[in-house]
Amino acid sequence: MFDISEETINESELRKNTRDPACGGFVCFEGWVRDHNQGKDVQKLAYEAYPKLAIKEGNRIIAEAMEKFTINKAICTHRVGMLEIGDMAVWVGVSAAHRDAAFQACRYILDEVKSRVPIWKNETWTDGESGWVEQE
Amino acid sequence: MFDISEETINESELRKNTRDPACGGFVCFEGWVRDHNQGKDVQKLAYEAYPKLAIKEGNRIIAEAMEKFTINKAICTHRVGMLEIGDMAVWVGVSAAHRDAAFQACRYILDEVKSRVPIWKNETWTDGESGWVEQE
Amino acid sequence: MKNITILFFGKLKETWKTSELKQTTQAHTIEELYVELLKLCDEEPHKASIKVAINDEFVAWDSAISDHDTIAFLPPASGG
Amino acid sequence: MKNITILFFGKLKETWKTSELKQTTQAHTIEELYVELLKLCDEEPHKASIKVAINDEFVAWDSAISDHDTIAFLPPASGG
Repeated sequence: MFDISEETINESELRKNTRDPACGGFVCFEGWVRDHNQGKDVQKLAYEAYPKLAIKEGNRIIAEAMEKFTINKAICTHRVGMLEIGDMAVWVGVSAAHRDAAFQACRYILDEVKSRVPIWKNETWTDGESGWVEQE
Repeated sequence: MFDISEETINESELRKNTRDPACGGFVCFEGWVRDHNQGKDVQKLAYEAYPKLAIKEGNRIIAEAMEKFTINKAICTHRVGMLEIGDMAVWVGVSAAHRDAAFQACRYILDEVKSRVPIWKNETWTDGESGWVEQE
Repeated sequence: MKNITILFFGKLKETWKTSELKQTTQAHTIEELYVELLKLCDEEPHKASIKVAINDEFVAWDSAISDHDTIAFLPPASGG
Repeated sequence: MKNITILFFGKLKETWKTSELKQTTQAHTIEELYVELLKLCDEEPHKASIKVAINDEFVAWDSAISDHDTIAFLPPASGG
């Protein structure tokens, strides 16, 4: 399941919903707001989403991952709104019988979400300027 | 840091020590005892280690990962002794500025630990028999 | 004539200086609508990188526009 | 003559029916010691898959044995 959240990402809840000890393996990724990006000092940032389309596209990606890889559960949540340095921006977790599938699916979901889900990052730098961030 | 543990793996403690929100990304892997393996129904299992050599070799692997990949922190703990179905057998966590390095290092540490660290699995199957498990 | 709603996201909000437009258009496709909209902005955006949606679904540039549609122009995603 | 301690791990404990042996040996290398030890087991193990250690460090099969060394024979790891 894919979701966007305007509140702090509740990763212990997400972990509880994704982990499945009957499975054998669990891989998760957490992405945090760094204090620098593309050579600039970041003070804070905002993620803007096109919510309905973001949730549809995110769930399409999860469905693709379930299809492509032999996995049991996959969950991804992306934060939107104003974030401070150190806040969690994205969380991806996958449970699977084998580690290969768990790693590959987690990576696939993260990469596809970053490139396809309509969410945009607007950084405010320490010099007071702000701007929309192009993909790295 | 690599360690072996005769007690339940305290993953919240390990996460706390590995995660570093200044880093940008965190990847972790959890491996649990499954109720089946290589076509047999598993009731429980025991991991036996050569402790001194296991800790040396595990820390060598962590050092290699720090060298090979641009990562900030890497921790791995492997459980030894008697484990029940659903118990955590191994935990690997990596923090890094970029997701690529975090995924690759986590995978590297897991694969190398499984193949190089002197730990052996003895399974007890539901038919009452038990035996040493060869690598998959 | 069709009455439509146009949504701009990310840096395209700056290009068109708005996030939402209510518009009456004769355009048959998003392609034609885009050409109309170019008159409203000072600097032409990099069209090849823009994705378009109708009523909350990604569609092709040559998709037909219907009365009361919501058309969205999306710059490349930069989440994660 | 050297007095050494020999450790067996995993399934090699079953091969030699013990996890630890105190032995007196004339062997100069682990290779030679291994040949001596084969007399104690019914079935020859798959030598190519065995790793050897002296005093808690992996070493090569042709490594020299010294008095009071602890020699370990390790089957392939199966952790994780």
